[in-house]
Amino acid sequence: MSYQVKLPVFEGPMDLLLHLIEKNELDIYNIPIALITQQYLDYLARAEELDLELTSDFLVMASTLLAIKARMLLPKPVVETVEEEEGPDPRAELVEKLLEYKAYKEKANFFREREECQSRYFWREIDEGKLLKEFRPANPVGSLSMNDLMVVLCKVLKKVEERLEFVSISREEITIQDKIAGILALLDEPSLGKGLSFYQLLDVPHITKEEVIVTFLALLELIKLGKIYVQQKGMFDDIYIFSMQTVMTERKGVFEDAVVS
Amino acid sequence: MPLFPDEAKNAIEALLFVSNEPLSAQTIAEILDRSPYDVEVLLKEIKADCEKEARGFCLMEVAGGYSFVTRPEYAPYIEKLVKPRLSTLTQAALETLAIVAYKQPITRSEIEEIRGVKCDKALNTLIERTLIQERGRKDGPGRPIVYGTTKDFLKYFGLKSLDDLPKVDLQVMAKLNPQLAAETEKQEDTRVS
Amino acid sequence: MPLFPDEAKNAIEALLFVSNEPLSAQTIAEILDRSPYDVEVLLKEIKADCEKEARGFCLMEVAGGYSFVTRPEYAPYIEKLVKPRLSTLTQAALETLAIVAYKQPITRSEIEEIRGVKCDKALNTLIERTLIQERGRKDGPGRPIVYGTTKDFLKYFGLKSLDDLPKVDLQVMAKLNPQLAAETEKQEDTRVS
Repeated sequence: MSYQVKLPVFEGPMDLLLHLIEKNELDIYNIPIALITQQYLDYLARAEELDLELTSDFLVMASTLLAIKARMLLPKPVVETVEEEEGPDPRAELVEKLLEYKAYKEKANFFREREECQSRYFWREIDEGKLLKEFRPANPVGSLSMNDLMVVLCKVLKKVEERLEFVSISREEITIQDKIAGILALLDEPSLGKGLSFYQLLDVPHITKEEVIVTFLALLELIKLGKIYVQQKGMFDDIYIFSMQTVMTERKGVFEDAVVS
Repeated sequence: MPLFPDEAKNAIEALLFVSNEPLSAQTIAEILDRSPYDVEVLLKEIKADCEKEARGFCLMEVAGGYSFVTRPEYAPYIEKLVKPRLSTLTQAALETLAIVAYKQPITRSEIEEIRGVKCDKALNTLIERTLIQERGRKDGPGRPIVYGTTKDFLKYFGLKSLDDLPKVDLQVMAKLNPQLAAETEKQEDTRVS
Repeated sequence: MPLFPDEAKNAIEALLFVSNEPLSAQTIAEILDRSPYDVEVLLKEIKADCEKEARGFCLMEVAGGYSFVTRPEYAPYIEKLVKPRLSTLTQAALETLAIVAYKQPITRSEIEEIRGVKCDKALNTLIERTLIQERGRKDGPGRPIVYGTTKDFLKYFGLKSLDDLPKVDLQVMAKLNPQLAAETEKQEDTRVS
């Protein structure tokens, strides 16, 4: 059997949900969750029949809808007082999200209209090559140095690593011992001027939550052992870490009070 | 040595002619060594001249500055001359852009939270077309990249500044929602309105 | 449907305005669907208008056609505007240059793979500024063009040769990731899981 079915394509589960609400002329603040869930699941089933590729996000929303439906089916605790004192509506969070998404979806229309309107205005095409010939600057890279270029490269490479992180799912274990050794090694770096930045310490490619915690624990341990000294200028400022050895030898006396405290 | 007003006007026209970015009155003022106020007056005159004489182009106030652009009525002819414009943005890109525009600086996962779907592709398109750019990183674990709109964004949509964006009124929505409204009322005494 | 002469004149202005190359009367005539003779007449009128009104630009007849150019007396101001722009690289161009410098010879698609976004525009800018150049083609399917840095690049960055490029210091990163450095070592104590 071959029948042609045209299934509308949606930007995502939110888009589909909004469509169903509008199609059924429903009040977004009082969604009949059973009906919507049924229609939502119907759409997914038909999409599957038609071999339409849907992202996993659609399935996540399906489970959310089913969870809400289940909670709404649970018998409500008997409450004699007014409505407001009932538990929160299981739909509330979803409604809020739908409203927010709806607001931006509508704003997308504003941008579409502006785009259309602006497409009739044309800017002058500037021939940079010609200008360069006429007004050749002494140095087309301005005050850039090779170092700037290297920094840029490192940033780019870091982003590559972050992108690659999405595919690697290996679990890494980090020891506090390792981290302590790492931090001490960094503090030994002679180029280290005003101390080691705490933010930089955590600004590492593919750093995990676990590693952040270990780094923090390692710092606490080092403070306890009296091996490092930390300084923060003001609230939310970066925290600078100094090797206690360096502090004691270089600025003997100045920090002694702080150390003893 | 400052120029006579008429000459200054022509100099401004010349500057607008070679600039591929909207020029602010401030920039022009610095180059011509005149006050920004004088420059604003002259820019208004240039704008009026363009209207009066119905030239082929006009002065547009956009992205924090001024730029000469062709009149929209001649678009059909210009399209025959210049290479076709880039394709229009997809729905996904427009929705993503709307969220970035209103909630910048914002991370990718925050956008995805609102849209309910992955946005890597849309974000890449918007970055390639220089409508959005990275704006540093958010504090906190992972230090995710945050995004914001660019000057090209204002240019592309013909906006003077971000203030030109129509307001998103989430409060009206709250009022439409009896439940939210009730909650707001309950909290009224603890709030300063 | 041909335009009225006045409108045609404006349409010609619009065409001359957007084009960065001289336009021949013939080309304009085809676009506007008018005779080349009519167009010549209108071009003369536009030229006269520019002179009469002493605008910031004038119509110049050059080999191959007509082109709007800024008046030479405003060149000093234009220079002030344009020079800083011509000596600043965009973030995209900078990233692309850094990649080419360290990974040359490299193809466009290899650069794009690293940056994650397209970079035709950035490559063009860098070629225009003679910072990079084509360095032949890579063997393999499609035989893509490979790019490398130029002599000018070395000059502007004050390098004697490419061997002078500062080494990318990945050591700091490695130290912060001791588990990567000592990948093979087995350490069982004080593990946090």
